[in-house]
Amino acid sequence: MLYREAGDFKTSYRDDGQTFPIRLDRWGYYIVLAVAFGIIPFIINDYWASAVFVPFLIYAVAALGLNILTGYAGQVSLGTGGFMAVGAYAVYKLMTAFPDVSIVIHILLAGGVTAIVGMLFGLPSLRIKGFYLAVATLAAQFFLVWLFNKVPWFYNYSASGQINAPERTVLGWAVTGPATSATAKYLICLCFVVALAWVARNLTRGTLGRKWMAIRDMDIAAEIIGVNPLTAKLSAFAVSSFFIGVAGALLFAVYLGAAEVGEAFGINKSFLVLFMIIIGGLGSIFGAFAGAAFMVMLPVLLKNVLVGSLGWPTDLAAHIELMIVGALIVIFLIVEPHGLARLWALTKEKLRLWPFPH
Amino acid sequence: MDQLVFAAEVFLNGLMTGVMYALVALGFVLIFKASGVFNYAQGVLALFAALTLVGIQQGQVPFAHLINAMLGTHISSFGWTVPALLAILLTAGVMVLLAFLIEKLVLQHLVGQEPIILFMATIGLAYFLEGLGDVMWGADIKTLDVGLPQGISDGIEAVTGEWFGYGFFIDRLDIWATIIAALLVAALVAFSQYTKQGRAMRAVADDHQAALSVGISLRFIWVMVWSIAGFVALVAGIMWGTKSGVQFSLSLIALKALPVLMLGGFTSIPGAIIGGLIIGVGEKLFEFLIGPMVGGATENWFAYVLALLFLVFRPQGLFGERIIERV
Amino acid sequence: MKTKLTALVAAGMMAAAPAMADLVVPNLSYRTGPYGANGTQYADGFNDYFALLNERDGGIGGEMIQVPECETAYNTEKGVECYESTKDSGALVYNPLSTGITYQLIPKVSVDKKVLYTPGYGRTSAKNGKVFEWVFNAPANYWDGASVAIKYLLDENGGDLSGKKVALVFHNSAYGKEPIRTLEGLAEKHGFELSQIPVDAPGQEQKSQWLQIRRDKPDYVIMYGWGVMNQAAIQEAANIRFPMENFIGIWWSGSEVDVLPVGEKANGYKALTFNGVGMDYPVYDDIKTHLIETGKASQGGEHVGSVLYSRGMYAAVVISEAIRKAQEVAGTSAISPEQLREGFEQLEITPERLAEIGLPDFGPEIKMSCDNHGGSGMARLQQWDASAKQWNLITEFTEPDQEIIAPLIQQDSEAYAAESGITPRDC
Amino acid sequence: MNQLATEEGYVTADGRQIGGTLMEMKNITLRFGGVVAIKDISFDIRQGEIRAIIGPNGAGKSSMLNVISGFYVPQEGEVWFKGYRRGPMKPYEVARLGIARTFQNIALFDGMSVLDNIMTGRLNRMKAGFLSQALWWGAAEREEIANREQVEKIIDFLEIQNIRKTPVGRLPYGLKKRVELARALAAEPQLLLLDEPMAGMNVEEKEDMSRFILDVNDEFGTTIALIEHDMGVVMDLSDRVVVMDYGRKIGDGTPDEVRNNQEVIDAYLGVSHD
Repeated sequence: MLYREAGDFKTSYRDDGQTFPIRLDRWGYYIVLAVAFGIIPFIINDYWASAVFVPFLIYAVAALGLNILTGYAGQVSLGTGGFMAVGAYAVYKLMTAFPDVSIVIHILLAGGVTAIVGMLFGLPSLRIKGFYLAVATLAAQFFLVWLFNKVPWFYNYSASGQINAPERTVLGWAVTGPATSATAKYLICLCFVVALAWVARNLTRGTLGRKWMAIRDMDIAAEIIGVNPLTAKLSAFAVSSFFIGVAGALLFAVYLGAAEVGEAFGINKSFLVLFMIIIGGLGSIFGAFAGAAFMVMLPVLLKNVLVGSLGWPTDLAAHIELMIVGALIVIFLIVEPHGLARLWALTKEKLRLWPFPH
Repeated sequence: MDQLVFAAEVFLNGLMTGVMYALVALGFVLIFKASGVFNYAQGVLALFAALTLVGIQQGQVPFAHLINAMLGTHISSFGWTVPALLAILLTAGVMVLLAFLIEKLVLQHLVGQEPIILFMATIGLAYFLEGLGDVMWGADIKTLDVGLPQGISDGIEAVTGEWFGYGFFIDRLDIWATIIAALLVAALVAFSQYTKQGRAMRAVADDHQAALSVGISLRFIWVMVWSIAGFVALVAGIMWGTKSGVQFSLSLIALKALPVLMLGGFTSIPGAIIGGLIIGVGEKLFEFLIGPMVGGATENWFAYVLALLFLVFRPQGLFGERIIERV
Repeated sequence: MKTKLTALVAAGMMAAAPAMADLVVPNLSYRTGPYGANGTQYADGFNDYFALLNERDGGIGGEMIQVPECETAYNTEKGVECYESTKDSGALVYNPLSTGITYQLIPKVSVDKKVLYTPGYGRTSAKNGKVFEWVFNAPANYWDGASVAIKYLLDENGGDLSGKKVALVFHNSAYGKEPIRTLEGLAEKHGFELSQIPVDAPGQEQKSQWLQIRRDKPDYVIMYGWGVMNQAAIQEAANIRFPMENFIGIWWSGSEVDVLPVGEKANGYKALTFNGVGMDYPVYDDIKTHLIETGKASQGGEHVGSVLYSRGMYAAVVISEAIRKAQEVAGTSAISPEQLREGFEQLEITPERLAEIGLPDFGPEIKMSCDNHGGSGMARLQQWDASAKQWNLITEFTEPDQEIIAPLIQQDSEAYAAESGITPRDC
Repeated sequence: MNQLATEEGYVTADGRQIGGTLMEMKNITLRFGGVVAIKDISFDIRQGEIRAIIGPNGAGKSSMLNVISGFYVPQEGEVWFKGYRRGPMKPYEVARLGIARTFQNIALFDGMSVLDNIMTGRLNRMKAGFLSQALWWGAAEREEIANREQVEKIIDFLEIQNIRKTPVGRLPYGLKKRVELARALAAEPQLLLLDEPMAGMNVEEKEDMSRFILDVNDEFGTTIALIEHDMGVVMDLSDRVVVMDYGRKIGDGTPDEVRNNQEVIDAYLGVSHD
């Protein structure tokens, strides 16, 4: 009843083009922001931060990035893990080489480095399409992991090849290193997520976004109406890799604190983030968040229910968890191949018409 | 001179490894050709097949661990062993059943979806089967022995030793794998050329719509193709399982087959075989020649980079159909 | 409806917490994933020993021990989640059996004040208690292992390895790369030639590596592997007919699961170990009566007596002894992690004590102190008898070459201290 | 009755002034492997006129349109546009010269709304920098609003206001064709190419489309080249007609001239070619 657009007239194109044209949505958005910034930081503890919120926020950034490439520009990539590794190692090198520069700048620069690497590995997309491209991006995945494992310069010649994040502060608060509080971890990730989601929204609603989507929907037609496929695809790779690089930098510096490339940034990461955007919804900002939330929370939830509440042996629970995750993915695809975002949109559409069925 | 002899040995071993890769790639191609599905679960199918084979052979009780956990019992084995050949046949039966279930429960509901959705569904399937395999048969490492020989072939070592002054190492398992792969491909070709079902399969691969309009049941074809792919997975599972035991990592051989697919094209059986050979030889020779200079362990990425470079110059792969762009 | 669902989800996200009064020793295990087959046996041994103490003795010092298990799948992120979900429930000590997870936890435990016990794995330089206050890795570490292996080879060759070729086949990860510096130092000292042969995870395809070994004909091969890599390597070694008695694995490359699949041809393969193997220990009688027969053994006790089971049990033995010591020092049975740390630093496990708990000669003598968190570093060799399907101990506990290792540990721990801004404490 | 041929242009039957040459095709030959799709064809398109290319199936009309739009590069012959010879160009470069087109099998971007689809027509006019776009500040926002105003004019003109926000994938065929026309118009092209604009439409839709084409030509002065199957429509719409058959040009002139051309009649009545 309350959810209506009637009476909510737009008097300018500016209003019409805004992110949440329906008033109630706008309020919802402000409430979420208020809770995220005003309430959660005060009640969060280490467990909630480490098990749920921080990974969710970081993966949301990665999913936003991959969604730009795959969901908006239509280029399937399985190199996400490798690109996250670029971000992680870039931020590590920067942190240790210039300890006096702010970590925020380092993280952004790490994103920039990843953008360049991403463009490089995006070049084949001009010739290779579809699954061939997806498999081709695995070349980036495996090569980058090998490179970071092999060249000691990347891990400052440490004995084991592990990288450790030293302590860095923002406004006097430690955001990396062991002494970081749950609140600080959460807040720094939240700031990055909010800023980057806003940038992603801006880019996808404007000229660049239309170019990407045109290439995705029909590349030949896009080229004929004047889209240069080279710049469109490479810009998608660059922007996407920037996001993924930032996510990798946050994952290493803020969340894990220590990382080893093969373990932390292996092929499983690539698949995980791909799952997120498909379950969440391709080509949707909300979908990136929904997918990240789903894939981060589901295993924790299942584990707690199966082991914690039902008292099953952990191995059995882990195996059954695999089965449930797999089955859920299949069921999801059968029920709603366009992901949680579409499900959400359909619900809203129904609400808008409620109580009239059509 | 020594280098050359060594390189020749590496080359031969690369060919043999290539056959092993091709075995996995073959399963992908079969399914992709007939149903347009990029079946990521092929590697897990191989693992599942191998687990089932060992389980049947050793008379394991399926789901023993689950039953024990729920009922507090202590069952593990029926106490019998099944001869290898019979076990293989039974496992093939299980794979057919699995194909039927996959079609019934998954694919049937996804007809007409975009390829990426189908691809994702197979990833979900892979997770499910991995969990199922573990729950059914347990996660411990199992030894698979169906009587295939392993180890250096003395004959070849002696002969090459006489010729070059250095006896080549050729694994007898690899020789068997090559023979079996050849037989398998011959059987597949014969099947698709000379049987009614095979012809129907080819018709579907050529044109779904046209095949449907002449009364071929797509569902039957899908079940059949997945069964055959399941059987190919079983063969691959036997080979790889004999080589390095049956355990979780067996499913990761799928990753070795992907560059083969890129190179050979997703739709070509000869492509899978030639692609496998090129990748096998390429990565072994690269590791031999360049590996020592860059610190080794290049094999994981080299195959992909080779395939990538190749694709940049020939986007449709070795034997893939040429893409003509139209407006 | 929506709020109900949210509440349900929120409730599900909360980990179930054990009752606070007991001694909590979480078992961060992995029974799934690429290394699940190895992790399962270790976790069983770890669980069973504590279960035995509970059943037979009513815990330690009258306090029952709780061992909540959490599956990490050898994945660092899940490891962190497991750590966070258990740490507030009074957990005393962690033993994640993963070098990757250990590296994650090292900085965290010093903030949260938890003990991290990593026998035979983890960060080698954690032996330096001045820098790593909360981490213990007795009785031996990766570098000790490399040194003991070389010492054994020296003995075999009458004390002279000059001109010999030794190849290191290693898991191409942080773990596998650990022994390289030690071996390089030893190579220089003893004049043997070291070649490095990395194997990428998971490592079921090692043909290139073993063709190289066949061409180069090293006199000895040392392996640092884990999971399927072990058996694939032993299989390939058998395939090229590399003499098994010249092939030595680190303790993580020497369990039944590594050799059994290879069958007869694995006969003679050697591996390091720092714990005893087999069923010839009195403690197993107790395990049989108190656990197996009552159905309380982990997984029905199917792995009892295996190498990895024994090692998991050994870790539990050391932890329980440290708890005992801590109770004694603190004068209370309900100890805190800080008190447990004290217990570890004053821990002394003598051969007599081992015999007393039914495990004579099961492990080396351990004596820790404020600056030595790694014990003596002693290890011994075992050899696989394929026909009897059992491991036999073939040497006594051997001291590693501290002359090489000590400076390396000093150097690496100081580098860590500088990087993390830690001032080493005085001992 | 011959109005053709002065360089200054000519006046059509309904009294419109047609300008000089906008595009000229000189001796175009296009081959696919061994198949000759277009054989030595020359013709011109003049400023402001509606030029049709007709012919039976397989005559090479679509290939000709693809040559004009730069998607195919002919093996022989010259393409002149606005007085310059056009070398081999990428399709998107051709678009930037001021040539827009529609497609026979509708090439809309199905995942986007009608409005976004039409906005893509103006992509080449949007110049805001990356940073401005990312922050949605300054040039990007101004540009978006300015171009949106233009697009709204076209939406009004083509009477598709009520489907503005609908995803294109959900539209019926006739409307899709109209949206495609809108997208092409949004680019404000000098030359508009229409590939069978009325294929598959019913009579009513055809009438609508014809009206839009005439209005576009009339109101914006856009030069239009179109391919069409339906002879009746073509004859009513166009000022001059090129007739192709088997890759050759068999007629060129006003609709009346073409209608009386014996070769054209034969081609359409299906006189055998051997």
